Amino acid sequence: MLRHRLFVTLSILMLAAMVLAACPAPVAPPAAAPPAEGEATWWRTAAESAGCVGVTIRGVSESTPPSNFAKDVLAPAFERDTGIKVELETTSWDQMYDKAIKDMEAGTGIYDFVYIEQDIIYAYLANNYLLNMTQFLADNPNLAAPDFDFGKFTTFIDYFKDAEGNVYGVPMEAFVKIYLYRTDLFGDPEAQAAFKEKYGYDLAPATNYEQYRDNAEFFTQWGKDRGLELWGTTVQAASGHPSSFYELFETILPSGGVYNWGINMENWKASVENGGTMNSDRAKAAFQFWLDMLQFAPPEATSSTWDEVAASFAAGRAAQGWVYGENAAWIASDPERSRVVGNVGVALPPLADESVLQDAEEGRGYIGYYDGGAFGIPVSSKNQACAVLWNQYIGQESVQADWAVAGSRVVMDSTFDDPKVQEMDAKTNGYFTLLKEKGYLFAGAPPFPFHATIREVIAPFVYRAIAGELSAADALDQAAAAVDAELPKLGYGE
Amino acid sequence: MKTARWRKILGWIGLYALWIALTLFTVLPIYWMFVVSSRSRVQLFDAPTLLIRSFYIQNYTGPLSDPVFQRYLLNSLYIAVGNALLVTVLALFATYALSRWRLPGADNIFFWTITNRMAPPAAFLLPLFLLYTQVFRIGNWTLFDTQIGLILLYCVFNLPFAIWLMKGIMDGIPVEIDEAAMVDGASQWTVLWRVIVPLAAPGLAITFILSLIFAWNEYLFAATLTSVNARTITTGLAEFVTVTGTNWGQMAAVATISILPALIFLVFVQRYIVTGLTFGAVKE
Amino acid sequence: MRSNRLGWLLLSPSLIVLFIVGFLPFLYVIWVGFHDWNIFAATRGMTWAGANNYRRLVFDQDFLAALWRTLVFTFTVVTSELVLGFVLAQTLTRQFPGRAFFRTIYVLPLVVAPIAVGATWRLMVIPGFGPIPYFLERWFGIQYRIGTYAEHAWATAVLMDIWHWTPFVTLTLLAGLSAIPREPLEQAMVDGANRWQVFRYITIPMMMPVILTVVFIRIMDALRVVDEVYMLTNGGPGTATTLIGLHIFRVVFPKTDYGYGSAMSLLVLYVTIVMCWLLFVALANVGKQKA
Amino acid sequence: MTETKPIQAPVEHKGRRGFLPIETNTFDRVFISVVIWIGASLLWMRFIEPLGLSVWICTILCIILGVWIVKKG
Repeated sequence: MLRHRLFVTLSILMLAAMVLAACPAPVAPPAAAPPAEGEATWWRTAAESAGCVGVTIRGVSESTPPSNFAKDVLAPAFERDTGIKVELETTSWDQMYDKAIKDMEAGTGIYDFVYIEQDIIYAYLANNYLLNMTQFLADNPNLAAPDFDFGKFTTFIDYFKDAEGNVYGVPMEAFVKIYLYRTDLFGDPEAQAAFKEKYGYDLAPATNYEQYRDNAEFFTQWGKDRGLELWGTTVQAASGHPSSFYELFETILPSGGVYNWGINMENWKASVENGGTMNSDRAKAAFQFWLDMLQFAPPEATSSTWDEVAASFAAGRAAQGWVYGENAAWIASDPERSRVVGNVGVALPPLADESVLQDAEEGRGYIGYYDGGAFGIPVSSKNQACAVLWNQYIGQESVQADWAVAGSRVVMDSTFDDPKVQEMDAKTNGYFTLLKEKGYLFAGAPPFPFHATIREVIAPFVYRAIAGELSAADALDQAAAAVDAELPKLGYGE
Repeated sequence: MKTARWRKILGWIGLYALWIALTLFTVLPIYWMFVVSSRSRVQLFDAPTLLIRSFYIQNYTGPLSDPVFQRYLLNSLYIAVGNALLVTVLALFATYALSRWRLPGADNIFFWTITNRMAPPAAFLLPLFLLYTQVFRIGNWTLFDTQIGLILLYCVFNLPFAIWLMKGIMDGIPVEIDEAAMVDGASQWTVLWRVIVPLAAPGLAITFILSLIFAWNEYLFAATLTSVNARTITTGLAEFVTVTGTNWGQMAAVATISILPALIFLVFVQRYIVTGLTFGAVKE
Repeated sequence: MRSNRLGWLLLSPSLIVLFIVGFLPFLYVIWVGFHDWNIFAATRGMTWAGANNYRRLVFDQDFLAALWRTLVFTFTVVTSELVLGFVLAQTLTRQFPGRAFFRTIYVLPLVVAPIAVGATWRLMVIPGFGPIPYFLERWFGIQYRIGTYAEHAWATAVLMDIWHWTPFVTLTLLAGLSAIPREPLEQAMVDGANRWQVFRYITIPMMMPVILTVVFIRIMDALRVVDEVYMLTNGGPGTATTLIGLHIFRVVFPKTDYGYGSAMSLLVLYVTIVMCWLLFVALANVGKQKA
Repeated sequence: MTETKPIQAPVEHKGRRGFLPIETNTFDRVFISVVIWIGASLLWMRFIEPLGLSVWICTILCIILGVWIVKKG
């Protein structure tokens, strides 16, 4: 009886599985404009000469729109042109790191290309994980694609170079973390009048902390008075997730004039007594400012990682906020996902005072986070030549515009001039223009080979400050002390 | 007299109140998952309500028509069923041996098998990754990213559990039955298949279903030890959480779909659960 | 008499599989646990550290706090599940209309993947999107914030575990209860024992092996919870819900401190094995006394 | 119909009875010794080693204890 039942169940499931498997796979939409005939044959010839036709190369990346574009559009086009099959695994952020690192550390060679986020590149370079692409192309001129040139990329590619200028990764996405505000609210005459009456100056997107605070307080009260689900600001303050560390150390502290996480890169010390700035007064003031914003943030702020901040803003629950640039396009333009289409303004993040902008203009500092990543090739890869072809393929000028529209990422100067990108720029009230003109004020993560390790050392203190267990000052004091204790263990600044 | 009757009625009311409250508590999270799966991304921004006013079917049709997702689902099915079968058969053999032979050190072996389930998983991922990518290899073929790799791996926590469960059932089947059959001229194999298996059926069923559920639901190892070809549905769930917004609707839809197969199995073996779960502590 | 060879033959496939996927990694973890090995350190590769990782561990406040928190968590959920499970199993021994229906609904949580359990509960309790904080605030004026208040996050994690695992405890206890012979109970009633006495002196002792077994299994699993809490709070707010599994996860994954993480894992494994072994011995002795 | 059967532990121990309160076989006694050794070493490193006594003293004591347990336990 039982066996009979089990058998029946099993067969039902197997049948269901077969039906599922038999469902016709929807045909992938055609790629970006297919390359011209001559180029196509170049790719094929190169693939043949490198013995790559019929080879499968495998990569790992985070599941983001730019990666998905690479997987769904570029990979099939590449296979058509070269006969090289690309299996791109898109997974969660922490899995992506873990697997890439395990693979490269063990020298296994599962992955022929890996996503390198800008902040991890220094660790990878220090460990000699990555193939020197410049060198490889110089040694194999027959594999250097005519349409590919490192010089076409924005300065973002500099993050993927070593001291001699050799390139180790082809940039595939780049964003800045910017200040978003609601144009409908800030442009509301009634709100403008009320604001002026209360604070004595005109309502406008914030350029400094005080103004940001006033705006946040004003709109929180505004929402409360009208029974709206509206608060003054987003805060990416998940009290158990590194995203809160990142907002504090890469967006807020720089805008308060504390750069490189407050770690002195000459002696690898963080605390003020040892020459660092992590627990300096400026850092404490900026941290305190950020913590104060929690009272004007929607209740989900302390559970918000990067994606929930974007969702809160897209839901119209916040009047202003710091939001990662990759979200700007969809928040401003996709009615399927956003409530605030057409009402999104873009500006530079507010700063503690004038000196920060001056620092950034003169190259001593930066005002916010320039984020992004590249595809690099592990030295352990067994199909290096094929992966180099793929990396050049995605680095062609011709594929950039569609990619930019799909993922609001720009890695080449020429992409800004494409009509499709211009159209998107208008919809986002100038995000791409801002990226193009003001991008130089932003910077990526500091060149720490120990990035992730030290992040994990500092983050718990940030979490505890958000949860109210520690004051901002105490949290930074303790974090700086912990970093000073940990870095010598890692072999830095003994 | 009267008080006794009232007491009885109150008892019934209490019983039903308890179970209805419990059912609500049990169902609420699952129901909420279903509600979320019925909404589009914009609708999720509305004030939370437990009612389903419209159904955003794209959350289901999207993943279901995606070949990648279909592959995940199939992988999960193969791996879970494969592992459950393997574990059930191995546990049957092992517990039959433990229960019918006086093997030296058997009780220590028994305890050792259970300790395999106790390890905190995180630190064991690295050695497993190395084993799967470098040690167990034949030419270019490795266990990494294969279904058989996960089927074997899940034995680490399913087999100890199954052995414990089955040991009790086996011990509960009197040895005299085997001996009677042997006297009648049956071989050891015949006894095992024709006599023991039918008697142990409830235990086998519950072993099978619990192994199936655990294997179907496992996340951490599946995420680390697969790449493209053998990924399972639970690793697919994590892919919905991205920097540019978590697609909660589709994620909930996939989670809802992923419950179904285990649920079907569970309903079928419902009535064997109670007889099967004794762990040998109490015998019938 | 049967020869032992066939017995070993039947046992060997299980032992071989467990040896490959269980014991070999265990040996490797022991080996790594005696080394300093952080991928992002200035010195590459493993360097022999002797027992230094363990020396560090016994003074590591974060680790000890997480371990203690996990023991408290385990104690809380296992006791709650046991008490609740026992009551429910008792009611299920009675025949009443709808029993099968309730029981079927009731086992639903068992089939939900831990990662989906975490995601679902997160969806329920995130302010602004989930119904629980919304209705609590509207109806009772309670501000429910798992990201801000440690107690709220802790309570949610405990409740989630109880939701997920009480069905299993209930079913196992029910299996035990339905196998208890009726005669001693009836005899005791005839002898004039009241309900409490019957429960205390007959049911509980007879159920002891089942209870111990369930406790054993639940302790073993509760000590290594990762997925659910990882999805729900990721250990926050602060370190309020950073259970040991998650703590190790953080040391091994993002921090890539393999040596220290391995040592931690082994210490936790040691604690688990000792606790479970004591239970196991108790189990064996209960069996002996009865026999 | 359920009939009364003695309730049994999942495993019957077949060992001997020494000074330990339970019946043990050789493997059990080795296991107990190792468990005690690990636990004692950890406690030693926490509380006694800072006072200046090397952990090796603990190891030697534990080996002696272990031999005694295995022989007489």
